[in-house]
Amino acid sequence: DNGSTPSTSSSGGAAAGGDLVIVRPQDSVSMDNTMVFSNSSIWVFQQMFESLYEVTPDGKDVKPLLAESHTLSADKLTWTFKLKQGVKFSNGAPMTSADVKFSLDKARATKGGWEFLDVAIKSVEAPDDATVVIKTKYPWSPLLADLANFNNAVLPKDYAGKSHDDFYKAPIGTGPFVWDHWNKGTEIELKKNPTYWDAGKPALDSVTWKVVPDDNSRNVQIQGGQAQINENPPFSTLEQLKGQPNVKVDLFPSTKTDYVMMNQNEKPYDDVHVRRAISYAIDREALVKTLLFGNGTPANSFLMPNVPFYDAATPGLTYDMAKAKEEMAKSSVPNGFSTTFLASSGDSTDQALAQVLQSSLKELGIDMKIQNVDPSAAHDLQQEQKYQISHSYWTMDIADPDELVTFAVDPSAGSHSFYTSYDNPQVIADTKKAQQTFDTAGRQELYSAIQKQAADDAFMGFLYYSPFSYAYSTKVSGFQVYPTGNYHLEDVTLGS
Amino acid sequence: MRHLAYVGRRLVSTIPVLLGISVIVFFMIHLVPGDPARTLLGVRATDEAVAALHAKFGLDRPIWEQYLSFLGRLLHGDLGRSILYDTDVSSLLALRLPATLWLLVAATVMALLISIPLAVLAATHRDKLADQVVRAVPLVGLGMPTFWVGIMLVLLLALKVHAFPVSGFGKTPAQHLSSIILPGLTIALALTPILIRSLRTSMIGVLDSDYVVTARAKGLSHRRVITAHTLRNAAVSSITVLGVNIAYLVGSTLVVERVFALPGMGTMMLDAIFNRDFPVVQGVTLVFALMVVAVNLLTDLAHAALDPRIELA
Amino acid sequence: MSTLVDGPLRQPRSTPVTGTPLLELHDVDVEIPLPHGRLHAVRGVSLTAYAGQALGLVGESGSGKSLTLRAAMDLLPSPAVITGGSVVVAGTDVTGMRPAQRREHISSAMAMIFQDALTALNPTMRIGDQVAEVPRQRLGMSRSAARARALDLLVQVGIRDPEQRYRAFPHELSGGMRQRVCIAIALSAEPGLILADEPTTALDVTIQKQVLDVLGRLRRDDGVGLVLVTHDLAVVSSTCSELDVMYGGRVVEEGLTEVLLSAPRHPYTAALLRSVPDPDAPVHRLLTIPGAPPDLLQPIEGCAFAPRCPAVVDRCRTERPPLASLGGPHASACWRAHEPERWPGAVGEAALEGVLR
Amino acid sequence: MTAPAVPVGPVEPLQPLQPSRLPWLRGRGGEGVLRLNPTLVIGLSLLVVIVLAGVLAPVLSPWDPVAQDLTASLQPPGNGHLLGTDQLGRDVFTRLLYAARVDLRVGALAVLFPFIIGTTLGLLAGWFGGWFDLVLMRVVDMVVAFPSFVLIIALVFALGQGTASIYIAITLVGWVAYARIVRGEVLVAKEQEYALAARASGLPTWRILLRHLLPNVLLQAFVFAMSDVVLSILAIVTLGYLGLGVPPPTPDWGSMISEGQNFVFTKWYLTAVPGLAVVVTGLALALVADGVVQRSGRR
Amino acid sequence: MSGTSPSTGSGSVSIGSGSVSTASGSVGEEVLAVEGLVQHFRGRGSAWGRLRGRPPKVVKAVDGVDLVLHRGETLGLVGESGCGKSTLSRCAAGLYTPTAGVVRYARQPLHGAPDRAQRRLVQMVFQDPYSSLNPRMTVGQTLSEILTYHRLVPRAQVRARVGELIDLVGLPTRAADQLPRSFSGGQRQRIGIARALALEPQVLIADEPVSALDVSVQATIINLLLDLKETLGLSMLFVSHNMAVVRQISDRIAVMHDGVVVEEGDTSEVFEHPHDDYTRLLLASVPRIGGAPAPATAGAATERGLR
Ligand SMILES: Nc1ncnc2c1ncn2[C@@H]1O[C@H](COP(=O)(O)OP(=O)(O)OP(=O)(O)O)[C@@H](O)[C@H]1O
Ligand SMILES: Nc1ncnc2c1ncn2[C@@H]1O[C@H](COP(=O)(O)OP(=O)(O)OP(=O)(O)O)[C@@H](O)[C@H]1O
Ligand SMILES: [Mg+2]
Ligand SMILES: [Mg+2]
Ligand code: NI
Repeated sequence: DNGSTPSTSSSGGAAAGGDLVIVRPQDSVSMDNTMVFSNSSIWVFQQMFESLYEVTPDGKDVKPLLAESHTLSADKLTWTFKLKQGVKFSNGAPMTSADVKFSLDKARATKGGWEFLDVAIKSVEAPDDATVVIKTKYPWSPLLADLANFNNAVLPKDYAGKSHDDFYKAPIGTGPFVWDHWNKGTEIELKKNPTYWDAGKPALDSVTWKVVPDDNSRNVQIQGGQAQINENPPFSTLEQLKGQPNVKVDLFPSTKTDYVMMNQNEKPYDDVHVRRAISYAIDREALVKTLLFGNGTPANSFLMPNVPFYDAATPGLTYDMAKAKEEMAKSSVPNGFSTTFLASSGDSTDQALAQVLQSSLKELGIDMKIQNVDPSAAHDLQQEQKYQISHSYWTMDIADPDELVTFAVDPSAGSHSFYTSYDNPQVIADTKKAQQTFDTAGRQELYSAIQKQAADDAFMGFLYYSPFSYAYSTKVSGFQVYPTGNYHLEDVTLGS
Repeated sequence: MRHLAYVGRRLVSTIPVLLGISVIVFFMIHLVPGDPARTLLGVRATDEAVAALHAKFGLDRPIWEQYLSFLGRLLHGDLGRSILYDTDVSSLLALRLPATLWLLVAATVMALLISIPLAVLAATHRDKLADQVVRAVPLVGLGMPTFWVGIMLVLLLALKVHAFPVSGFGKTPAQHLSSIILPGLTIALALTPILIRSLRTSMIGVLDSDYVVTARAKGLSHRRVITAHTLRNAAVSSITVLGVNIAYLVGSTLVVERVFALPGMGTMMLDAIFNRDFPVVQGVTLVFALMVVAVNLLTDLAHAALDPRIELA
Repeated sequence: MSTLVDGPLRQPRSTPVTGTPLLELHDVDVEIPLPHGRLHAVRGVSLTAYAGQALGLVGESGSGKSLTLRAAMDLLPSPAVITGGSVVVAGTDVTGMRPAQRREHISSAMAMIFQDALTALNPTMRIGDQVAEVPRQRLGMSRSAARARALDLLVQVGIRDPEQRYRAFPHELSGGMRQRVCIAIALSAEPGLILADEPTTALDVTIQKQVLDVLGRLRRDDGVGLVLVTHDLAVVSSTCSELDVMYGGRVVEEGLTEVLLSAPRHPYTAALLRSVPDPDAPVHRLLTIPGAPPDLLQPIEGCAFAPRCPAVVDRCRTERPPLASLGGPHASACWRAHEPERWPGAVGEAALEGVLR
Repeated sequence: MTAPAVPVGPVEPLQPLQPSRLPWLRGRGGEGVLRLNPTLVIGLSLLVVIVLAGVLAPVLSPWDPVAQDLTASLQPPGNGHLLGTDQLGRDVFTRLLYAARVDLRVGALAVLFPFIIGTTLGLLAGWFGGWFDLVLMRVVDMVVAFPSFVLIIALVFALGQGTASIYIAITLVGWVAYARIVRGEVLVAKEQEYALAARASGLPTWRILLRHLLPNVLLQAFVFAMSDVVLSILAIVTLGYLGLGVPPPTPDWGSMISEGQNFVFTKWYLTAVPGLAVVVTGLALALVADGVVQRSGRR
Repeated sequence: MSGTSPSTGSGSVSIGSGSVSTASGSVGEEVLAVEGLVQHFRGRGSAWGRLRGRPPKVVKAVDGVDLVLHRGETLGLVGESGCGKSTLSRCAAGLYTPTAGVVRYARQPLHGAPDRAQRRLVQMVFQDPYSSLNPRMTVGQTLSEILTYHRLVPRAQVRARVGELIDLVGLPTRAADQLPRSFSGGQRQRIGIARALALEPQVLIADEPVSALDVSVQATIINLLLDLKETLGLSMLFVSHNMAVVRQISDRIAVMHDGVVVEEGDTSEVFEHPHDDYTRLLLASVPRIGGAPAPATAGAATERGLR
């Protein structure tokens, strides 16, 4: 969105300059955009790296960023992109198609990173400086969404002459901010990119992300003026934050949804009636009220409303104790059973959810114990499927449901259907088909069928959709979070 | 010179202790379920990626072999590399150590500033009202969880009165100083009850002793009797108490740093534990252990400096 | 051994004993409030000490000797307090003075030394500094003058190598040396009178002799007065010319040492004499005093020694005998002081024979 | 040899306790030893009140400490809820009472094990000396060189959350103090003439240890244990704060404080009141410890 | 100041060790003897010092002592503080294992700790009446524990025997049920003696049993020991630094200095004709009643007004 900025940075006024401090519970892990999965890393390097496309503010589509336009061949296998001109890396070198080819090839070649998004790509070519040609192995409709992902961001060719490791220690990109320093575990600071192609941006002089693990400390730092933005304050603190005079609280629509996951390798969760009974027994309204303090909506699908092809009409199971008992009676364990909920210690949502579930399931004769392990161990146990019932959530990275759907319902995709071992051949077949379907109506049909079947199979208990909460100083303006979780700091200004 | 040799000997004699500690730390942390690679690589990590990371940090080798290489590196002063941050543990420690040291020193100084006058007041007004009050009030402090005190102090002194920064550490020494006051006070408040009582008790013992009576018989002023003849001798026994408790409070930096968002070793330790960053946990514990050893050593030196009867052997 | 008796820093002290007494106690009472009552530890004690004179104070453990001295020095351990009588130091009644002024007055006239020299010296201060402290702090001498004075005092109490010993800490000295350092400290304020509370009880006989020699010489040569508290009659006999015997918080007999030892006129003194073994004359059985000392928490009617006294008569139990003169300086608080020949058994024998022949 | 009953010397009549041979140097008021002192009385009564509050919790409050009412979450005080409800609609006051049960029990047990182990080891090390003493003291040095809290947290991590882990962790760390104290006391006591006398009387070692030394060295360990309970409770509360304490839904002051912390500005009492409960408990125990010390005559 | 420089013992033992003085005439057979007894204490010394071959400081508390105690005899052991008297008596009581030398009980050398029978032969009374009794056991418990363990009397008669022992040392029977803290120093020392006598020993080693006591109480204990010696026929090793007390109680004395015996002989002989320099110094230092003080130089009048 060019030209809409009111003035250049040099023209003064309250909006120009300033050092923004963002406080967050966890530090970034790495700046390697092709490998890293942590949001706290992604949100930082996205201020430095830009891709050919970017997600639109509503999260449902993509628009060109470093690309200007594209054309798709009739066989739907060859994509030709024209690059934006006049874009420079922060080291002064101009961005060319060679850089794009280098970047995409690197992104595709990683192992255990985000390369799965690029599996359909057969080759990347750079016929001239301003043109990039991508060939896919088969028709692949999510390609633009995939290219918009940060792992496909454009880096300088050959890492500007550095080694891979050295490059990521002080990365170079085309973005509005440039690398300054990182005290691991404490803070990362980025400085304004003075030669940013979108003239007049950014307004800020620098951005610092500080690690403040304690919820309250983050809040008081906003109040005390030591920080301006608090990344994801817990919902429980929103009420008191709203009461503070110079603090603003925003809830940005998100693609976040929470699930109760049930491991079908463990008896009796292989029994669909048991899963349904549990799904029915979850009082989602009450959870939204107590856990989210009303800031959310019950989930009816494993996809979220801000994702394309979400089906609002999916008959997700809703709270109904009578039906839950009926299902229980039909199941292999009509008199109940005992089970263990795997929870992360220190995670207040997990703790509360576990306790709520514990008391609901009691009515079904299910004796649920809570096993608290620390988050790291909980992760492990989930991924190794050494659990019976547990909690997890998902946030979209791209503007296409394929990423999540594959992950969640295709047991061969490496994640054993979100670590539940859910395996429904019909659903899997529909998923594959949807990847190669280009027309919107066709895809909608397939994805609706998938959502419906998954809900019916109750392979997970869908809980609720919740927004991204942010608290920030009233001095901050122009701050917006996209449904995929990322934000653009080039539009942010700091008043005095 | 005599003291230097002693310090040398003491440091040498802590080597077996540190070795023992390294064994405990190493095996304990490896007993904990959880895999740093999976934590690091996230939900979509492939088995190959995990294996690659394991290989990089030697996590795929038998545990005793890992220990030996850990020891080998330790002998060269190399604490290993953080798995999470892919940085030398020693450089991480160098970043974090200052805040923790500031905190401990501030806490100790404040504890002394609070305790000494109060203990003197109590001991010289023995069994009077002042004494009763001075003895009773810290008892309340004894039962207060440090993190809770921290929260309350932030609420009262930082947010309501705006006297101090609410948390963080600042950039310049002056900012460090103002940032460290509240957390230091939090720890000091936990330290004072014990310190006041021990100092008061030993002062009473000293005040009753013949040499203080002698000093009074000499006709010296009350002030001189207290400063020259009482405090130093009372400090002799209290210094050990102080040492033991500072060592104990090194542990409470874990919580206090968290409450006050200080970028110290305590927060790093908690993070590292949560992320199974073995090398960092090992490094931090070793440094913590070294700090305790150093505090004990300083205690002994101070003890010897205060009391000529002590032979450093 | 040469001393700087006539040196510029120390005035010769040869005031005749007949001058103003340096210390007078008049009917002093000391009480200690305890959780279950007031312990009346010193009950109307009077005594007088002159420069150049050595006064011995003997008596059973707990008879109030230490508290009497401490009352005189205004150094009573809390919570003990003087509840009656007056203390007159160098002619001035100190009872009504403000504490700081009293402290000043008393400590310039008198000094005190204690039984255990190790605990009476500050373990963390060099002995020289402890000796120099009064000259420096109270007498306002310069650092070097105070040091010279301290060295001088160390020489005076017979410490060899004073320069070297100056820097020593108390624990580096032997018991006898420490006690002599205590004496040096006591002398540092140039007192006319030294109050010594069992200064040799913790020492060996050989070292005890050294210390007593120093004290004796100070008295002889410099005319420093001495009040010596002890259990040991032999020590008193070889050191003091006058003797007060205390029992149950009171002085029960006083007089010249020779007289008291050869012809005691209080049954307690007599019994005490015979219960001390004599290194030169073993006897078949020592004389023992049956019973226990009086309970000082209770009021005592009559003579405190009555329950244990072999010569007791009815009057002793109801009426307290006053300390009455027997001629000259000799006085005894006993109803039967004038008839020792009629005291029964061993006590009578002791009274008639004494231990001095 | 049967001793003929010879009449020996004059007999000193036995007297009720007499302070005469307790000169002021030896410390005052040996008589008070037998009596309860005000400190102890106040401490004990506070403790009794807290224990009773825990024991009588079902009587004092009609609510169930774990029963949730999601429709009544975060109610302000009133309406039958003395301190309102927590996020899950549970009665805070009730949880506070039940937490007393949990924390006191865990605190007491977490002191009992180290007490027994440490005392035993310290007794043996002090008496026998030699290599056992040497090895034990090396181990003690090692544990002491750890900031104990770090070690406890790391151990609870390693062992997994739960009361058993808390016991084990605190025991592994806590025995050291007792071993040190008791060893030190034994080293002194074994040179005391009563211990020598017991040896001279030809009594066997185990008997000297159990009958003569143990009762005399136990006091110091006990006094320390009293203050150690405070420390243990604080440790447990702090573990709860870090999310490693007594597992939910069992109420525990530490987790209550940490749960309430998100509402410090709007519902301050959710954090402050459990905090105060800890403080009062700590105070009670500290007073008791103090009283015991005073009673024992050692200050 | 003259004559006060302590001349350390010349090292020559003027009366040959082991040569038994027969002056008292009534000397029985040997009941307790030490021969070439050496007891050194090693300072702790640091591990580091040991590694570097630095020898730890050694305190030579007893450095080669021969002594013999005969039946029915009281041997006094005198010497200045720290000369090794207590160490010697503890070795003799079998509480320390000597560095070198032999301890003989009734001519039988002791190997390691004494066995039960030997314990019953030799018993000890300690110096400090305040620390030598277990503060948590009543007198009755202290005594009956020993009686029961050594099976000295049938179980049923233990109580009666405790009563006898208490009576023997001149305490009232009700003392059995009281804790040590309710006794005075003299009474405690009596309990200590009763405890030693419970085993019906032939030899009593008394390590400064009266030093901590007031003079008048001291006299009652000395009398008690003298009486017991007569009625029970005990042999006694009596340790003290108080020359007068030793003179009162012993038949023979040994003078110790710096860990060795410098002189040994019949009590009155040693007192009247000391041979060793150290003994002479010791005797000369003993204050004596009648050693009147010199008058003040300024002709101080010894007149003293009565108030
Ligand atoms: N601080 C005190 N508290 C309680 N009682 C005390 C205190 N000081 C002294 N007494 C008591 O006062 C009485 C007299 O004590 P004092 O010390 O004067 O006796 P003493 O004659 O010096 O005895 P000793 O020969 O044992 O030194 C004793 O009964 C003693 O117990
Ligand atoms: N257990 C021990 N360890 C080290 N040194 C000791 C020990 N016992 C005694 N000594 C030392 O041995 C020497 C002799 O001590 P011992 O107690 O036998 O002397 P003593 O003649 O009994 O003295 P006192 O008259 O003071 O009781 C002293 O220097 C003492 O410090
Ligand atoms: Mg006294
Ligand atoms: Mg001895
Ligand atoms: Ni001379």
